[in-house]
Amino acid sequence: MQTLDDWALTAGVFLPVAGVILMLFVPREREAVHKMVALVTSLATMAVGVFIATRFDYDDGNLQFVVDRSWIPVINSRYLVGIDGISLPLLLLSMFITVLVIVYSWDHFPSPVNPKAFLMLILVLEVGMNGTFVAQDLILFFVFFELVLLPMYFMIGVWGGENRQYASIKFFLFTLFGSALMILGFLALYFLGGETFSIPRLIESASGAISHDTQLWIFAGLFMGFAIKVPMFPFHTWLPDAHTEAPTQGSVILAAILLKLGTYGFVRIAIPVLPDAAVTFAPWIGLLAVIGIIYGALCCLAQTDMKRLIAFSSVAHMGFVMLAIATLTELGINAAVFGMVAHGLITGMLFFVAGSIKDRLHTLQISRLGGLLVTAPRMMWIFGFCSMASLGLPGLAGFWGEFPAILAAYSPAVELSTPLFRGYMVVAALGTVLAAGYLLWLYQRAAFGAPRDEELATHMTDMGRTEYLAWAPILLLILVLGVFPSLLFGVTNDAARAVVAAIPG
Amino acid sequence: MVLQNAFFGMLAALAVVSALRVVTTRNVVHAALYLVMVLASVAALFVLLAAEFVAAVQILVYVGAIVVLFLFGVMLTRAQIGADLDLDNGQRGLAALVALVLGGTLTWALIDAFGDDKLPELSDADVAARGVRPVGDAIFSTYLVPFEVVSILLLAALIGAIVLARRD
Amino acid sequence: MLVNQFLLLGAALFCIGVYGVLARRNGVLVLMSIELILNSVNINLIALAGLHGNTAAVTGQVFALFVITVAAAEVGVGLAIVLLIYRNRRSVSLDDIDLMKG
Amino acid sequence: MLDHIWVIPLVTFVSFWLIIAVGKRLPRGGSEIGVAALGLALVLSTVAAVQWVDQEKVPSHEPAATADAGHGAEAEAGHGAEAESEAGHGAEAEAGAEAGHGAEAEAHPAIRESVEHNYQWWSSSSFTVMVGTHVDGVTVALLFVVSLISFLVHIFSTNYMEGDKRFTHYFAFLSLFTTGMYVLVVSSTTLQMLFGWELMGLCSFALIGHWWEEKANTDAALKAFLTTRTGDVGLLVGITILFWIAGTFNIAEINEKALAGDLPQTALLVAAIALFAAVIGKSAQFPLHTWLPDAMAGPTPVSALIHAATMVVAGVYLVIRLYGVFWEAFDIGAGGVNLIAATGGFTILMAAALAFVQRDIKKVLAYSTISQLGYMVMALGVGAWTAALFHLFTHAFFKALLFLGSGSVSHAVHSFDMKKDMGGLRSHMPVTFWTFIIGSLALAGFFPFAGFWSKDEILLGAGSNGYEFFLVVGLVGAFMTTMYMTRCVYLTFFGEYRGHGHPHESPAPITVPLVVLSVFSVLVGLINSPWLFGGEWFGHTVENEVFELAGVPVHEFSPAYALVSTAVVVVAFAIGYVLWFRQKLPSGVTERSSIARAGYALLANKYYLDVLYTDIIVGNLKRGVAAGAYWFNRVVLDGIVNGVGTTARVVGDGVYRFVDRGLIDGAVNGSGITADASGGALRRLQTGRVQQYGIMLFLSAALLALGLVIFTS
Amino acid sequence: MTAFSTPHLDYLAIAPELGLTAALVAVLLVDLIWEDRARRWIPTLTGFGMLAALVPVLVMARDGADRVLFGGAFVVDDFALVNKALFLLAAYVVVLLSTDYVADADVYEGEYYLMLLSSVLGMLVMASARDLISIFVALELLSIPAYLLAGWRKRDLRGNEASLKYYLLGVFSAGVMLYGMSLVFGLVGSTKLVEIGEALRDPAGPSPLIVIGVTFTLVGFLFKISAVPFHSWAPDTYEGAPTPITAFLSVASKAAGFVAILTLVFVAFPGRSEVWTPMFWLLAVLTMTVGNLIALRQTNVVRLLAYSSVAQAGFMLVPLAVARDLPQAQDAIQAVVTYLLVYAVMNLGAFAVVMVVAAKTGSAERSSFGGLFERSPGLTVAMTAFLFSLAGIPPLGGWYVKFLVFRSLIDAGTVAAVVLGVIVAVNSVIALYYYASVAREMWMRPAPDGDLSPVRATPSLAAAVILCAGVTLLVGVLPNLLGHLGEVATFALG
Repeated sequence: MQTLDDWALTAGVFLPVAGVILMLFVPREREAVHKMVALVTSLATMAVGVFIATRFDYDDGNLQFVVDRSWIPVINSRYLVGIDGISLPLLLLSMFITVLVIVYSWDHFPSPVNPKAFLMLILVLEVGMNGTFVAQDLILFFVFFELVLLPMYFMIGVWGGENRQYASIKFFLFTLFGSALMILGFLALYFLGGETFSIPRLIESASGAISHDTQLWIFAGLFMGFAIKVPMFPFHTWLPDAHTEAPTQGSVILAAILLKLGTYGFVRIAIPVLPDAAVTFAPWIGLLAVIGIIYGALCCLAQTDMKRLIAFSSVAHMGFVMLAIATLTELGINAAVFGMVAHGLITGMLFFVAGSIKDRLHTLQISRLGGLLVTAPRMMWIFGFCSMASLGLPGLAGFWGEFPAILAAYSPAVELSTPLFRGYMVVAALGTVLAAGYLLWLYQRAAFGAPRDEELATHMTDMGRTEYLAWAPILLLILVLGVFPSLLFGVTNDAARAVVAAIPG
Repeated sequence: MVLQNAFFGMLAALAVVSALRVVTTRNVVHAALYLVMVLASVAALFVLLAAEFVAAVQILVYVGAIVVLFLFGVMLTRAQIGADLDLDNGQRGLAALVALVLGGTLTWALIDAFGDDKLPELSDADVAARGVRPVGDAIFSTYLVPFEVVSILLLAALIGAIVLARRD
Repeated sequence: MLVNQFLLLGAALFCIGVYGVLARRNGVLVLMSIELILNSVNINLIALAGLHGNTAAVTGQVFALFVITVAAAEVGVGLAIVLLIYRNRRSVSLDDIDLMKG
Repeated sequence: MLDHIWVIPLVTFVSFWLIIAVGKRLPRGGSEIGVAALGLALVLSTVAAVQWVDQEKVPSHEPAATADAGHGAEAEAGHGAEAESEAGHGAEAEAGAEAGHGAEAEAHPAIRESVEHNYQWWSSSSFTVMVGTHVDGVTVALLFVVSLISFLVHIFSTNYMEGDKRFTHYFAFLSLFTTGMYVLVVSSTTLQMLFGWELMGLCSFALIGHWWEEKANTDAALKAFLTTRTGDVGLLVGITILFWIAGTFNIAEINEKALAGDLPQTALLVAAIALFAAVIGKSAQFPLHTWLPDAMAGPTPVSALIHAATMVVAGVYLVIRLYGVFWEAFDIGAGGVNLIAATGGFTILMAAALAFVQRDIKKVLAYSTISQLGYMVMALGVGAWTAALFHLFTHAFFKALLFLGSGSVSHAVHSFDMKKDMGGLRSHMPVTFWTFIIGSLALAGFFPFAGFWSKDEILLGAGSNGYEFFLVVGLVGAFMTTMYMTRCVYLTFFGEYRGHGHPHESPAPITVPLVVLSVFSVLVGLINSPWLFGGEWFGHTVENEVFELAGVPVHEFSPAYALVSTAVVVVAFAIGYVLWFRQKLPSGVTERSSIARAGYALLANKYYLDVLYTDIIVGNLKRGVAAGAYWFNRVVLDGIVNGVGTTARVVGDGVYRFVDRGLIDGAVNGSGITADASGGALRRLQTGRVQQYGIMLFLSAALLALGLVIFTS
Repeated sequence: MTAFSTPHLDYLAIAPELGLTAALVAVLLVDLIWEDRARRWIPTLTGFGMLAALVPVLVMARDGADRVLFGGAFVVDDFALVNKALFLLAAYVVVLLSTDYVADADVYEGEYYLMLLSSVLGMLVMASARDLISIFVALELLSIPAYLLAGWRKRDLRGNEASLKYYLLGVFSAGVMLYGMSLVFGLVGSTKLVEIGEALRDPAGPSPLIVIGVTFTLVGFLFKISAVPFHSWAPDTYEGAPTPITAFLSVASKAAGFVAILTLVFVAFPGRSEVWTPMFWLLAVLTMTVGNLIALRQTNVVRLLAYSSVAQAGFMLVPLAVARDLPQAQDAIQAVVTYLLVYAVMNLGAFAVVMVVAAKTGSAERSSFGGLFERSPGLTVAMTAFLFSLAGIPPLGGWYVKFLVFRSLIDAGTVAAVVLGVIVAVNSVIALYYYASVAREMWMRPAPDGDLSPVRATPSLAAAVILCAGVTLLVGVLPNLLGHLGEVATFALG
């Protein structure tokens, strides 16, 4: 078992590579083979994830499944992987979403149809995503963090909508800029924090070794890298474009996993390694977060395109996650991780539905929709369900992303200004109203009434088999997590405590 | 000493004036001939500095080979043998400015560095120790690698120049 | 004799050479100006070598010899290129050569 | 049953899924499942109620089982059946148990010990969040009334909604809605209440928008959801604050601590105000009441269930449940005036006035509901806790009756417009007519109908607890209520029939619930009469720990109040009779008097609040602020560097191409343009002339050397 | 007057150079004797010559001993070995690139490889040269054949122009360099770099003449690496020269320039860092910024790669801008050498793909790359890998060297270094834009003229592409492979 444990994470990360290599040698014309290979690979990866989940010790807040091998001795960087309660849910989410995206792809290949390339990109993406969640070495983290850029760039750029080239390069440049500053921060940590890239060791040594002023600079670098990825206001402008133009699968992965890399970076690296700087930055992060909540919601109200609206809603939702993180409390971190998973599932689902509508109608102009509940009742029921989840209806997963964030904001870490955060709390709570507003308004315009464009309505059909297959697990999970939040809180709790261990209160 | 200085003054003046004519004359062939004057003056200066072998090589290689090469070049490119108004381009002013900036900088730095430093007086032994033989020894021991490299360089330049220049 | 007599002469030749290579339009004349620059280097080498004793003086001479040799090769190659261009364009004016820019 | 009260919400929840899953394939479209489930729930609720009544009362001053002396016992009792609590509850219980509270001087009757079960939901190292059930008199009363009315509404709907294309969905949502209400009622924690609360909001949204083909209906649904959700911000904030100051979500504990004075007063006040905002939203109090009349767009049974009997009273229920918090925060015991009473009182009059100008029978009832909710809120504000609950209880019956009656009418005339399509229906629909009359009498508060008893208690409480002003308000409200109901009854059932076709009495599934409800409307008030069942039976049954701990004053039935209120009602009826039945309405009063005209306009336009909300606030959000924010997004944020780029455009010849390709917005674009333009400018250095390159080379070398010389010296 | 003493020769130490000379002679003779019949064997012979010369390099690398010849004028240390291997392998790839290109073009074939071999020989010598004369001569040996090769397509006016510009500016800069060397030599009295290094360790500030000497000496090599403002030849020459030669210039020749700069800076001028650190700082900023900005505007991929190579030189200069004296400077050397290695691989790969495409479409304009993904997915993926590797995106090799650059900056930790770091970050973003523009053309734009026939590489080009792509990816995932070489590339001092 020990051997299996040692290899589990590595397998969970790199198994998709095997699929990619296999597909490389299969001629492009044999689409069925490609689909099977991709599905089997992703399922196998998921199986590894399940194995990890069963072997995981949920009462241990430390890293588990740790593997520490030499990687780049020249720069003292090691292949150091491991997971704790924060990584595990996100890792599983990533594996899970990948499987579903591949299932969904079965008969939803975007034009130009090229299953081989498309599926290979998805698998490569999975490597990057899974890797980011298990990496415990800054350089390893960085490599995985960046690994997702290329596949996503091509996914948007090749298979995206009309404005895809612009959107893809914008996404790419934005994130690259952030990560360039981030790597500067990593290096500063290395040199000032004890000549190591190991995150656990830096957590022990860095904050003691680095002066507060320097910490601030380093944190600023990391902040840029992560905040752009989240994305936080005002670094969000790439997101609506990327989401709007990306193919459905791209949007789903982007929303469900990629945005989480940024918030995960805060939780995994920025805060535990630089707790003092985090305390200084937290009010500002909180401010940007609540601005994001309101701003994203307001922008949603102004949208005319369904996907773009959902994209802006991501800005708002990630604002809740960031607000939770900014409280620097255990509850906040728990809430943030829950928020990440919930947002991943819910917004991913919303994008799935939006994609399926676009697939049939070739437009998502809200003004041209309407009456979809007549033409595709099941799909719109699901959309309504997800809207409700997204606006934070208790009993569904979204609630546990929002409410604990609000709860945490009332009582932030002791070194933070309580009145300030209580102000944030109220603003965030107001954001929930706006969320209800734009989502229901969208639902009203898209689903209710009579079809506004009769010709368009004839193209609308209800759900197909792969849609059922791909969506049902997500819907179920949204409900289950909403009713049994301890499924997730129980996992994250110990690790969350470790994240803010160095922060008083 | 005075004699040396007088010689130096004469040669230097000759070199500078000829050099100026090289870059200003309107006749290509004249320019080549002025170049000969410069090279010869410099060779003479080498003698003043007790580097007779270098002086000899200077005459042989430069005057004997290079200038002849230039003259061939002038002929082969059918340059006007007489005065040619079109020898300069439009950026003489700028070129002069660059030269002056460079000259000013160098002059200032040289004076700053060496001021009134004198060249050492050489004994006969010194002269002998700087003669052909030690030079030869040096070339074939310490500088053997550069020497061999230069030989290949000449071979390559020769072949390459022929390839490019030949009419085919 | 002062060191600077020679060095300043070298600097002067250098600058004149620089002026020549920049202001002359005719390719052959540019090559000639290059020789002025190389000569100034040789003057420097020989003159300065004398300051540091006999070994250094020998080294200086050797250096100068290499410079002369390489200069010969360079001129040969340069003339070959100029000839090549002349053959293709019937001109040795450097001003005309600007097919590629930007 | 009391220990397993969770079965009740489970029944309807399962029913919801069953209807969704197989409803369409059943002969009655799933309605049979709903009816059966509600029947079962009604039985279970009744069993629970009976069990509760059978419970032994615990004398309030009996020494507690624990060693705590004196008042500690009350705290223990207030905490409920802590011995039965599950893991993790211990810590909270200890904290709660320490709180003692000085009992009011006057002796309280004994109360029954509430039954509470808590289970760990999720935990963090610093705290544990519990989930559980709490059963006391309030709970069983609510359970009973909810179950009964929901059951009747189900039956009513089987006929009323017959042939509807979303018949199955309708019943599914009814089940889900009932689940939500049950969850709210049985929850032991604030957090759980939030679940039920929002679940009802969702179902209300779905049911108001049931006929979503019409935009007006969906607008109403949206409005209802968003308005209540605006109030819910307060609920979120309030729950949060209470959680942090009391350290728990447990309602009983929060009440104990609040009443023990353990909580910081300011925070408590803020929390109470925040919670009250939620109450205002959900229970349609001024100024967030506007959604309720619009919500009449939903099917009439829905209005009866959700917008009369159950969901709208959730706010009132919240105050009843967390009365300790409100009592302490607003110092209700002190008399005078407070936010709750003022809001309730104002709402009574405002809504009653509006009810006069409606043509739509359901709108009349809607405003009436608002007005009656105002009574309940005011009752809570004046310290008449039992009265509020009792009014909630009775109102549920007669208002549901009235709504269903109006449904029956509309079933016959296919309209809700009293002035255009009704009149003279009394002969066509006798059952409906008589039941409606009973409901109206109950609402107006004629002796001995249900409304009389509960309203009388409210007035008594206001008068006795130092809130004399609100006594007057209550009387005026009663006066107005009687008048507008007189108008409503006249317009609907008397005079000439103005509609089309021949209206007929509705079938049994519709009339039977009407009859049942009218029986309740007549009788249910008696259970709290001073002369029956040992006197104020209802009050003694529902009184719980909060009531006791807070020391809510109890007052003897006062014939004086009863007489005054009866007189007011009779006078009002008399005036109304003259005005409408005898057509003595000063015709043309609005033409002749500008004040009257303005008043009418104000009322007809619902005080212009909707204009304020819809056009000004929402409209501006959509068009103004949101568009502004979006504009800010695109123009300012995206444009910062864009501006730089714009100026730089002249520099590069290729920039236009760049712009044409659509790269306009975005900070990145702007810098892209700048970069591109500078690239274009720099390209010009690359002239292609070798000697210019030479100049660059030599000059750079010279300047570099010179610069470094200067730099290093 | 001492008698002439025959210098002791360690033949193993000069075996790479000897091997290459032998190959050179062999090519000459084969071409001379068999003329046309041997034509197709000459590239093979040249390639084998390169690989054969690699053998002694590897032998010495295993041995590990530093070999000092000619009183320190010629040193074979790890630094030299790593770089010799780099030159030989890069040259080998260039031979692969050249094989079909030269055979198809109407040019002198045997002489072409002769020139190539001579130039590489000059580079090998450069790697070991530790005195001014050797460096000078090596520079000329690697340059002069390159000048000629640039104009090898004699009838092509652009080729002529490329050759002339390269030649003239090369000679100009050589003049400046020689002047600088004469000053350095004149002030110190020795041409041996080690001795110069000791003599220049003057605690007092440098005299202006030393500054000028150091600066001018370095100018010759800044020209070679095409640092702005000495870069102006590069785009024109790259565009006009035969594409394999462009690849050669942008990789091997640039590497040779860097090798010389590293040698001079860390052996001859380590004590004068106050002169060269600000210089390199300024030049690094200028080079990457100007290179990147102009590259944004290029539509010809070769020219784009030319400016990209200018910009890349800027990145490579960065570690020097913050380097300190040895032995701390080892990080800077490591960064630059590793960068050179990785850069060589990815840039050669990119040029190989350009050659394949240009051979098919007859143009290296960006538009002729349109729709390449449909026409030749493998080639497209490889080119994408090269481009994004150049941009520094993990997991492609380029990220590691960019990382090393950042690392050297943060290690220095000064304000100037951090400012430079931010500039580098911004430049990485700009660079990504134009690299991505080529990728975009290949993946997202239609093929020109709707021609969808597949693009196929000749065997030698395919070999080059596969080799480079494999290494690019491998190094990205396991950077230690080349990182280790960079780490061990130390100078033998003393």
